[in-house]
Amino acid sequence: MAMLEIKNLTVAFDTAAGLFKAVDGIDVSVDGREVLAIVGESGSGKSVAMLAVMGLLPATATVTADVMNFEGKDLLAMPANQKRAIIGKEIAMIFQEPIASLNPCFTIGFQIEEVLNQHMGLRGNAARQRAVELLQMVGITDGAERLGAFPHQMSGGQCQRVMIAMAIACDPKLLIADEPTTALDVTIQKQILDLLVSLQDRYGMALIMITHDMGVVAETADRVIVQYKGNKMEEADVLSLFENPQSNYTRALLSALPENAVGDRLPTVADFEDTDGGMSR
Amino acid sequence: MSVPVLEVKNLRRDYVSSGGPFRPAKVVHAVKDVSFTLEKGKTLAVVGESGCGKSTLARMITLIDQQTSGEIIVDGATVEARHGVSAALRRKVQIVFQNPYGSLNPRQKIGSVLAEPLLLNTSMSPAERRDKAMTMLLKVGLQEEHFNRYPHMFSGGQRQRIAIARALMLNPSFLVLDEPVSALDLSVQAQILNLLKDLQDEFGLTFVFISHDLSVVRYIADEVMVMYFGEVVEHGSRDAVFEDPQHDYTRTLFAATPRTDISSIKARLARKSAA
Amino acid sequence: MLRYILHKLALIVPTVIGITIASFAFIRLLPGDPILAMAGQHGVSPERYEILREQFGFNQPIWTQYFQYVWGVLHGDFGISLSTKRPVIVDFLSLFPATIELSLFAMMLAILLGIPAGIFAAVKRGSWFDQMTMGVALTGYSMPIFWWGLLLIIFFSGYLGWTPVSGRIALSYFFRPITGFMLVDTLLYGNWPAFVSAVRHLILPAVVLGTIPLAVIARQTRSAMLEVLGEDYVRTARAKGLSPGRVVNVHALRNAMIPVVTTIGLQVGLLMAGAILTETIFSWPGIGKWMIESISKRDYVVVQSGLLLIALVVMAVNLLVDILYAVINPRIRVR
Amino acid sequence: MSQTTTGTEPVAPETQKLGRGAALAEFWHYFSINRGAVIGLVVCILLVLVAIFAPVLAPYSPDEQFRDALLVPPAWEDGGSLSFLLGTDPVGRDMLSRLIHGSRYSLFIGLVVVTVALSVGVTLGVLAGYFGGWVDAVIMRLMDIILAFPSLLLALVLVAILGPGLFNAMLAIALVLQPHFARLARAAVMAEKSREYVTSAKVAGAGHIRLMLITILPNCVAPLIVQATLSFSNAILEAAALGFLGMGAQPPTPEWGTMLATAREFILRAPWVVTFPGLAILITVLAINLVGDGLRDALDPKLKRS
Repeated sequence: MAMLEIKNLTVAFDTAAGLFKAVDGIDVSVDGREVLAIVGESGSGKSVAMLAVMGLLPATATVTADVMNFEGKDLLAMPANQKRAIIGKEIAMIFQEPIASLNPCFTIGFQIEEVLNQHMGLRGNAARQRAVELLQMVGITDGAERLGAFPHQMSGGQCQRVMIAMAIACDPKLLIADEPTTALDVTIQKQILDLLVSLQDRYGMALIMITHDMGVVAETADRVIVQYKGNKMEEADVLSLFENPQSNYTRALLSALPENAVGDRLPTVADFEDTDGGMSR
Repeated sequence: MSVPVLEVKNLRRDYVSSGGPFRPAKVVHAVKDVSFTLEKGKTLAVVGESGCGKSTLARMITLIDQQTSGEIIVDGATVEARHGVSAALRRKVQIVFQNPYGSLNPRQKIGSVLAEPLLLNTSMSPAERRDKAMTMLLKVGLQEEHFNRYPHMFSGGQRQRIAIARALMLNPSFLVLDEPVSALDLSVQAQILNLLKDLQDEFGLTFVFISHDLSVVRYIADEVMVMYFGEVVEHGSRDAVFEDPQHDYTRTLFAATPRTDISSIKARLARKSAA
Repeated sequence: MLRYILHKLALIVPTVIGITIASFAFIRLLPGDPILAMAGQHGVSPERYEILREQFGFNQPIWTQYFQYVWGVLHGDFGISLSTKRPVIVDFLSLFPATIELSLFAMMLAILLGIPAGIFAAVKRGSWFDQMTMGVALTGYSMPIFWWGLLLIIFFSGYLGWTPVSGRIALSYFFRPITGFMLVDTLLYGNWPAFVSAVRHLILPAVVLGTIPLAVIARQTRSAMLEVLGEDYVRTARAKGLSPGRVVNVHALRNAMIPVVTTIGLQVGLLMAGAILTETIFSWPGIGKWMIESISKRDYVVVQSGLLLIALVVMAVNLLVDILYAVINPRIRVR
Repeated sequence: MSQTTTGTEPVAPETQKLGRGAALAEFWHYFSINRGAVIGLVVCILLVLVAIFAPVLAPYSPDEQFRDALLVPPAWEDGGSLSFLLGTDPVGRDMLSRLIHGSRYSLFIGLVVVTVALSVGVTLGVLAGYFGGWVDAVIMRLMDIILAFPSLLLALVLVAILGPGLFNAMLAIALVLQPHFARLARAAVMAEKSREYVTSAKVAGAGHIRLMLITILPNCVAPLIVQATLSFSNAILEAAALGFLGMGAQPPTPEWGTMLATAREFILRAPWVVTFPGLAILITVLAINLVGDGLRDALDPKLKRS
């Protein structure tokens, strides 16, 4: 049995223009110690699916699934307070905009210690020590001084490190990273990706990496799910995905990479579309 | 050799953060002594990370902001912008911005977006302006029926096409593209890059292409200039820079760029299973 | 933080100078001759006219008059009231506590009811509570408060006979003011029945004066909360597994208070406008009633200096609010 | 959510409708969701009709005094009479007729005040926001000075200077409401000015006047429209307050605030002379504010998302 198992997940939004299916019947499963990348362009529903797992979607969203289990426990049927004991502890998540994702009114020390307090019952000095330790783990060496800093005093990369520290505070079994480096510079991206992968490896977490960037996939993933317009196009291990893509869409994505340009022009998704504008698997 | 389209000498831009009675004014050097020349029909890529001064450079060479010191020479004539930019000069330099959602006036129809430069800079009749705008609209891959629509009805890629069309309306000597594809999806990015290459081939356009994405730069550039904290740390032909980077920062940048080739992935997986 | 306060102070200086010019100019803008206007219907003899002109300095060049006025103000000399013949500042200081007392209670009412109502409405967005609260708030916001005061008098004083119609305390009690705040003074004298009387006099005016701030604060709190609840950091807080109560009351509320504090500050200026009407309706012996009476009595010395004093109070409160704003907003406090 | 959908390459079908008609339809869609706004709009339209047809609708002239019918209570109370549906005032004038005619004054006041305050305020605000620097500093300090005085007090003093009366009251109110437009326009212009479409227009060769009036201003209309409705209701309230304090419209003008002032002494003896004019003010102001809220929701893209 997989650690996280999702079958036939559908998420629909009630919008002014009617019901909009952001995710349409996808299956996802992750095992411990595995890096799964979910890749797709904007509008492919890749974030929505994971926000549904976390229960972070707005009230306008309707989530249905045949199965949505974490370690055999049904996440959909579970009462809210039981779910809160899992969210943030066993499953943690980090987001795309690190500065906006930290509360501007509180010090980062407060925000890290808050998780420790919530799930581990750590308070006062014990919490502070653990927070410094966590900052050390994510590469912030002057953690003791940094605890009193506010998010606006730090760079985007530093804020993302703090977010990661908060996420791994309770030794989660699964870490979901939603476009964690999109807002960051290339050199910082590299550092954050390396940090995530090394933490995943060292603490034996499962890591779900949501991204639109094939480069990030190539650098981090073990297994890949390719999403397009709410549907799963392909699922494969990373090497065979790049070596021998099965779906037209994946082929299109890979050939649209400028570094793969053969000749003078880049093939685009349109070149791979079926005549009716759809995309065959 | 012909006169270069654009020549920049010791260009410099300082920002003075206004001091108060209780703190001294601080001077930030956003761009320090940048010099280069650009020949017609070529693409110069300016690479760097956020805050390296590449957008400040873009705004100076498009005459939006004034340089603190240094010279800008367009088509052999030195720009004297102290007393405003002349219309003749204005039409020679055009720019396309990164964010396709902010660069079009939400209250202006596409046709009027394209015809506005003609209205302001030429004495064409309305019918001529319309014809020319329509021709350009088709040229960038949009259709006639798009002429009377408002920007919110278009996707990011389509808007970027419109922005490119607007920039080309006055047959500029060169075009500055400030991160034109970094807000777009991969597949759309490919379409826009193709469009830029097609237009360059057809009209012999000259581009200054600002980007942080090395793979895009490698694809489109003839010459590459790497900027770091306001300074040019490396400048050369594309092949020279990519094959044999000289400066430490350039090498760091290359090392940080993700690799999607099979051998790199294999190497990574091998390292992982070995550990 | 210090720099921020100094910056705010620096902005205030030209405004204060402008206020002195404006209030000085008003008396000169009056139609006709100010001395004849002050003299009223009886007129004045030519000799007396000259003496008065000399006395008020109207024979001096206009800028000399202005600097003399400012010089006086800087030394606490706001002129002598034409009607009471007392220094304006003395009248002001004796009436000001009544207005403060009234305003404070009105504001407390508005804040203590408005903020929780706004939070609850935002959290339960679209519920009947939300719709009802916002309906009531919009009605309060649209209320002509002079009429609202009369209605309350008709109902509570006329029909039910629960509250007195006017004044700060029943006439049978007399106190030499200690602090000038009736509630405090009655307690200091240990006179419990007098205290109860003062409270009964205060309730209706405070409700009337507090109505619009209450409505505005409730609406602003709700919209600030709704905005904040959509922010990324609130999603982070929920992703940490915090309880909904903690997410709302700690993470969202703290941020939502930043615009609300600004709104509360803006209400202070409006409060003074409201005080004019409220004090008139309830014969509350405060600054608002004093100004109205001075305007109708054409006591221009009081009008000129009263305007200046009130504007200075408003500016001072705004400065305090700016400081409070910086205290709760780390992006300003800590740079 | 917005992030994941905004970049969808094929345009969503519902946004493909063409032209201003579609924009209007979309606006109406969001406006009509708000039931209160629709009710407010209906009341507003009725009020305008009442004001236009006041002489036809009112049973009597607003100034006609029935000497034998002083302080007659409303028709449904003891002693009421069907010929005076809402009763009569202390000098025997029909309340209903006076209220109907009063609507003309309130709407006229609102219209004039908003027109004056809007044109002056927006001009100043656009200049301040566009040019910045010392132009901005001078204009905004002037606005600060006006805002430092409580609006009603300033209006009172101005009316005292100009002389009591409806016209002077309107001028005074316009002056005290004007800084709000200036501030709002300034903020909106400053926000828009830094956006790339403005820079693009500049690069295309647009001059200052074109940038201010044709490029930027149309994109600042939404908050100004909302502020205009709010000011409309504020103007009515302030004018009524001035009338109530005897500094606005003068008796026997059937202006609602003035009616209240003259009725004050009868408040306990004849509550209806106090109740109805105030109710008329409240309903008018409430209706306009409901419309204002609806406009804000429909025009504010931030709230549209959810």
